[in-house]
Amino acid sequence: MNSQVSVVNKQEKSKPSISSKERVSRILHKYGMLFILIALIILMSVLSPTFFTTGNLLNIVRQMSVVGIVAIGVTIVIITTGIDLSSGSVIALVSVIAASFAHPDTYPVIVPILIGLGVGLLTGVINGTIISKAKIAPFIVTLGMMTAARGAALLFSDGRPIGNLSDSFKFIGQGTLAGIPVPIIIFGFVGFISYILLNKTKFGKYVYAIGGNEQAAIIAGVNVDKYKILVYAYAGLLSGLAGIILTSRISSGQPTAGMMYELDAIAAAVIGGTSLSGGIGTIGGTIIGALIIGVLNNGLDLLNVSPYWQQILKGVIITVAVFIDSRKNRKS
Amino acid sequence: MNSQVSVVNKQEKSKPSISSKERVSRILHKYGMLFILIALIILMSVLSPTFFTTGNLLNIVRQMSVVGIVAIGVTIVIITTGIDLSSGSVIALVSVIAASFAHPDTYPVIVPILIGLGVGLLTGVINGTIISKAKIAPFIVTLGMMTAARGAALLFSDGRPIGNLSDSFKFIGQGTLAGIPVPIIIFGFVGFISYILLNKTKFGKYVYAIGGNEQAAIIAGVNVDKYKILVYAYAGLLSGLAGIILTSRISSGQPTAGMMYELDAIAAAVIGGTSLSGGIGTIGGTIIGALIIGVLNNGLDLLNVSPYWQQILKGVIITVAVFIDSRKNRKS
Amino acid sequence: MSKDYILEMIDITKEFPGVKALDGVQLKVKKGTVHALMGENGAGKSTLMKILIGIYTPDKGKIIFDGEKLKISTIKQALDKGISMIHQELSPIPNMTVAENIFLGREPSYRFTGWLKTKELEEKTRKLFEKLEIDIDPNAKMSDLSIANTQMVEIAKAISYNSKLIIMDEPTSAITEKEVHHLFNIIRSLKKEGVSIIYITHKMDELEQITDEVTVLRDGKYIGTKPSNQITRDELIQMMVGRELNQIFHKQPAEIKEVALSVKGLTKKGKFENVSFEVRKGEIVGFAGLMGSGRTEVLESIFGITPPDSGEVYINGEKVNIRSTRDAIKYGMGLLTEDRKLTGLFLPLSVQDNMITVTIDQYTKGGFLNEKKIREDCQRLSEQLAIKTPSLQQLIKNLSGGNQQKALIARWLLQDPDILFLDEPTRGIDVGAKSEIYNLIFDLAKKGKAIVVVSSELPEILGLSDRIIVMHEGRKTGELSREEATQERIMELATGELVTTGS
Amino acid sequence: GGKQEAAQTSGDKSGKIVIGAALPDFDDKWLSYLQDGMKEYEKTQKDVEVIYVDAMNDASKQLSQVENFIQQKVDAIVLIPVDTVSAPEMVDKANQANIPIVVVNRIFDGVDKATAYVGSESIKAGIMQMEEVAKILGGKGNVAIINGQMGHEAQIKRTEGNKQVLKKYPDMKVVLEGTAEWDRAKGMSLMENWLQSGKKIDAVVANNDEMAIGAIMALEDAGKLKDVVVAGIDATPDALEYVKEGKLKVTVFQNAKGQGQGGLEVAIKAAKGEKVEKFNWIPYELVTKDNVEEYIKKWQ
Ligand SMILES: Nc1ncnc2c1ncn2[C@@H]1O[C@H](COP(=O)(O)OP(=O)(O)OP(=O)(O)O)[C@@H](O)[C@H]1O
Ligand SMILES: Nc1ncnc2c1ncn2[C@@H]1O[C@H](COP(=O)(O)OP(=O)(O)OP(=O)(O)O)[C@@H](O)[C@H]1O
Ligand SMILES: [Mg+2]
Ligand SMILES: [Mg+2]
Repeated sequence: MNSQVSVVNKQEKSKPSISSKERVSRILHKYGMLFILIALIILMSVLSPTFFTTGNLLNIVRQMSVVGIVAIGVTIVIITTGIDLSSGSVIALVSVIAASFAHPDTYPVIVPILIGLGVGLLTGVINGTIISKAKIAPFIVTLGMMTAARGAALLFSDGRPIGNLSDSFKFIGQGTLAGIPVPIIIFGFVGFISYILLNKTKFGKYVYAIGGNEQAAIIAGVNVDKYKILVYAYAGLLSGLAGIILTSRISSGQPTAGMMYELDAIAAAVIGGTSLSGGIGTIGGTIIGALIIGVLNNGLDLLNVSPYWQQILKGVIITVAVFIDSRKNRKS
Repeated sequence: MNSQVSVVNKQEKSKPSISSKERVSRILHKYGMLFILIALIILMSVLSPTFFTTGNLLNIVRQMSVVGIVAIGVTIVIITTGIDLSSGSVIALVSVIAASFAHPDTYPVIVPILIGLGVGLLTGVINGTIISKAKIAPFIVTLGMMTAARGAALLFSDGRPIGNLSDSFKFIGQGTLAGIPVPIIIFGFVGFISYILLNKTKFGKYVYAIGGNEQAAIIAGVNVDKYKILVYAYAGLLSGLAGIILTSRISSGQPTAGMMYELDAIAAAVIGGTSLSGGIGTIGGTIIGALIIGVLNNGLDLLNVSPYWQQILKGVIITVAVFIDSRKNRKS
Repeated sequence: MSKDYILEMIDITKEFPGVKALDGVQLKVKKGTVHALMGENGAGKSTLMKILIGIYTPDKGKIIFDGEKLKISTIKQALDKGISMIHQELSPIPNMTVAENIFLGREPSYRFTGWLKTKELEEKTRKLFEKLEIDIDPNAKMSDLSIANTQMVEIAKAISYNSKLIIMDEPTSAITEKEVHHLFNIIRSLKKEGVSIIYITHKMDELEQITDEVTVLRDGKYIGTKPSNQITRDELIQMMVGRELNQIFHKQPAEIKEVALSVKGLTKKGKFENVSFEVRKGEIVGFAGLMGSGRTEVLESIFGITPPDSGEVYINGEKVNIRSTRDAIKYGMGLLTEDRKLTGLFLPLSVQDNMITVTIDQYTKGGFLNEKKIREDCQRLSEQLAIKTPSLQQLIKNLSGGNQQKALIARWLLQDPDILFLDEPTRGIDVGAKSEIYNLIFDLAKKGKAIVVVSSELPEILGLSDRIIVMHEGRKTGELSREEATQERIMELATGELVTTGS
Repeated sequence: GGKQEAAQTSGDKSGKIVIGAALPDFDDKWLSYLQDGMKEYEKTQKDVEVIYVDAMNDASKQLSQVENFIQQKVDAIVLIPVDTVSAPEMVDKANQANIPIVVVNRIFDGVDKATAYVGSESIKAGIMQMEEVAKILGGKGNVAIINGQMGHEAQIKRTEGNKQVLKKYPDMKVVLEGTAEWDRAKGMSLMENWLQSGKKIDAVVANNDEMAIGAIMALEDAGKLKDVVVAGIDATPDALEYVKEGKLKVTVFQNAKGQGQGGLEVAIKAAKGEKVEKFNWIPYELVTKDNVEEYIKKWQ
């Protein structure tokens, strides 16, 4: 047996480039975080008998879908070497505005949805325009938007939650289709569309090019300003969508919703392999990153770990996960 | 001979180019944010009669000294293309630990101070070591530390504030020397030391070199890992110092202290001209950035602007300030 | 025997994922000699040198330096042992001064406090420059320097270590004849002081001028070592490419038609003044000049990167106003920039993605990319230009310098522009590929394209161009037809000793 | 010189009384009702101007704001402390500057140094809430506690109150404890996760109503609401609807408007130099389905 294996290896080696060893290392390289996710899932399943059930797994994905959707937008922003700190506040702003149009027997459900998406899009366009036209650091612009949008959400709602939402609006966050929660379906859809956008279209190629070397992209004739605006607009749109889902899920428009979601979203992207120095990142990686955070939140809750220890463990586990992943890359 | 002549010509050509107009634009370039700070101060003075009094101005500086000290550490980190998100949580951890050693008639005041500084330093060393040795993105490492240190602070104090601090400990945050509040003196001292470090020593040169082009620094034989650890250690030390001042100022060790201070600190650095892509940044700029935030906080409170509007205005004003500053740079 | 050698590298092997970069390579350098290291792009020259200086650790092999076994793991150790290197890729720290760049890691400072001695730093740099007769302000910011001056700073830096062995990895790829001459003088005096030099180049004439021995690598394997004066060019090329190659290229005549691009009185203050020229379809126009003469600036200005202050540009007789690179590309222009790392490469992306940036529109159908066509076209060009890469999906940062350059040329060839600007197109490219590229340029001309080539290699300019424009300190000092042009005349114009009005 | 003048203009400008109100968190719903109480009362008063500032739950920021008030020489300060340990410092500062300071809502050791206290004791809310839950469960069962943001005064005291009561009931125990940071969405996620754990839960006791509503939504989703007693605190309008529908079994009314109004009233009196009571107790009230209508009316 042994010799046979080695013979096979040799044959493969003699083929010009890709040996089986190499293939393994490439797979590890590409899917390292996926393995860490699986390892975490196995660990949690061992520790908690109720963890690995369809119900709970769906539960995890549903809980992460809001942050996951935001993280997908943020990933694309980060690939262009940008950052978006405003997502959480935009969720809140969209939440109160959409909720105020979603009372029963007022407007059809499409109205709050479109208005919500529109508000999200608008914040993104503002971010993108200031960043690309005025050439201000994305960190500052989106930090400004973070503060301003939160203020606007509080102002709009006078600091109060806005309840009494129509059933059709509630369906977005609470309904199921063929047994699958609607937020998961939307999350999957957004992931799919964004994957296509990033990998199969001009837009995607330009996003990577801008992140890879903005100067070179300009010389290659890429309309960098336009694509930057589009990127932030898309992130804003997705924040808007996330805001709608969240509002629908909790049946209330909340000016305090989405606090710190931007950090979770950025963390998901970075855990998933997106580089803050631009040019590198994938949708798949980000979804895995979001799921890792989700599994941690859920698993630690299931295990009834005290809130204090939850924080400590979460910090440590995420760092260790990224560390293990980086080790794997090193070897190859 | 010929080439020499032409060289001289070039030099002569370059001389007249520093016209007085250019000199003005250079000054604007260098001190743009200072002018914006002054403009803000004038504006606030006109709008609020109580703004421009010695008392209130000292008040502003004292209030900003905690964030300002953190921002100085963060500036140095950012110059190396890093980031530190853990400052706020480290403040909290140092706060509860230092407070628990600062009760009257237990230990001399130096004990809580040294322990507090030590804890800050330790978190920084951990950050720096993981970042440089394990080559993990600073964003993830310090985000992990942010979560973990907050958890540790809550765990240590069981979520409760720790009061009953000795008078000598309270002096650090509440006392005055020659009429000047002690926190301001410490802030000034830290600013001075950091200025020296960054501009007059090898350490400073390496900080800029690592941020300007890490590869080049490695090629030149700079021990990049060592200096990165030092940089994060220094930032951690300053967070520890900030934690001690804060604790002393509010006479209580608080596990919830310092929330979001990291964002204010990073904002101060970036407003002050530090580039998140590394290699660029000054201590003076950061102090100005911190003061701009302080003037805004104080002024908007004095003017009785509603908190919702305060948030909106703060977001807008900071973006506009950076915008105006960037315009000025453009012209030169 | 071994005493004669400053360096012996024996049986060095190094594998990267998918690439065996070095396979049992040896290199022996005699004390006080200049040893050339040659080979095609991707042969493994830089990798071998990076192993020597401690950037990579070899998988196998032994290194003996100055009589002892060399065991190093960091660059600092190599520097301390007396080995320094001019790296192929320029790597300045833009926001620091020239002096700070040169003495990075060795700043004069007080012990313990690390307090800098700024005066001494400046003084040391001045002395170094004086000795090397380099005229650059030690206090200038690196970001204000031209590429050529940046290269000179790198050279000065490598020398400043007072090493026993200096590695020079293509030091002349970014500088003009004048500086090359200067560098050679420096090398000769170093040699006199007993310093040994490993010299990597793709330029044949340099081999004859300056080196004593030459070692050739091919595909990561050691081919042989010969005294430089006992080897003919043809033999050397035979060793490098493994087959015979006619390296003397012949200009292939193309039909020169109507004016495609006409530039009148183009001025950008402080950069260049009153530059006028025209390029016809099927014509190749060469730009010659010393470093900093403004050739690059002129091209960048026309191309919309830094629009000019005044002057007119006509394309096919029509006046155009180009304010951005997008405008330029719309008008059918292309520009291969001279600094591939800064303005060309997308380092984190694959070879294929680097090639298609300009032409994505061509591959977009109904909003989606036609990946099959992309793959086919890239494959075709990659074969045509002999780009050495395990696959088109390889990250471009893992390619050798020359192969990166080829990928960038491919980017513009895919676009198939009517007017193509090539700024130092063969920088870092090996002899074989060079003639491939020349042939490509001729083919383009034959197809009726208008081509402008900026090059600091006079033989290249002379061999390629139908007409040669010479610049000096931002002004056009002359225009020579192919027949009129000689190295001497070009140099006269380029140094400003002679000014003719172009025909 | 200048300082004095500034104070004059600010204090005596058209003879207005200026009150500085230092609130811990404008984003907090319950506190926004308290602020409403102040605003409504402010409208009924002539020549009173109230400056509201938001400490964003940061004790250090609140201290700065109180210092700002002192700089401005306001006529009186209404303080709702972010935390009760650092509050004495602020009271001292006001006392040193001879500015009356009225502490509202959150009590602490040494509150008697302040001009007056208006409010109730946080811990009582937790006690009342758990007493009622114990009554409904008949003194036995498994309890899950949802904490607010860890380290906040209300979180500490309310949970402490909860646990004090549990000591009296040996058959009741805390089987799960987590935090949802006062947030409905997080309360919902936490409850969903707990439901997955398969642990038997008889009661969910939350530090505020928003988190309790989140838990109710998760329980409803899982079809388990009928088996679980959910309790909150604050009696917000949303929560009262849930009480009315029988979904939220218990909440505790803390008279937000009453505290706000009372606080401002006392502060104005003190500013005018009138005598004021040291302690002005505004009691908690238990809200269940039986008396919910009465509270719904209060918000209308
Ligand atoms: N870090 C790396 N990862 C993967 N492959 C690499 C790496 N560095 C070099 N290579 C590969 O090793 C081979 C040798 O490259 P090297 O840079 O040594 O060539 P070179 O002889 O210097 O070529 P050039 O003349 O173009 O500079 C090339 O095929 C290159 O693609
Ligand atoms: N010391 C310097 N400081 C600032 N700018 C410089 C300096 N040296 C050169 N430059 C810039 O370079 C310009 C000319 O360089 P350019 O690259 O256009 O010339 P070139 O003829 O293409 O030469 P080469 O590309 O060979 O360096 C100058 O006009 C100037 O803008
Ligand atoms: Mg090379
Ligand atoms: Mg040039």
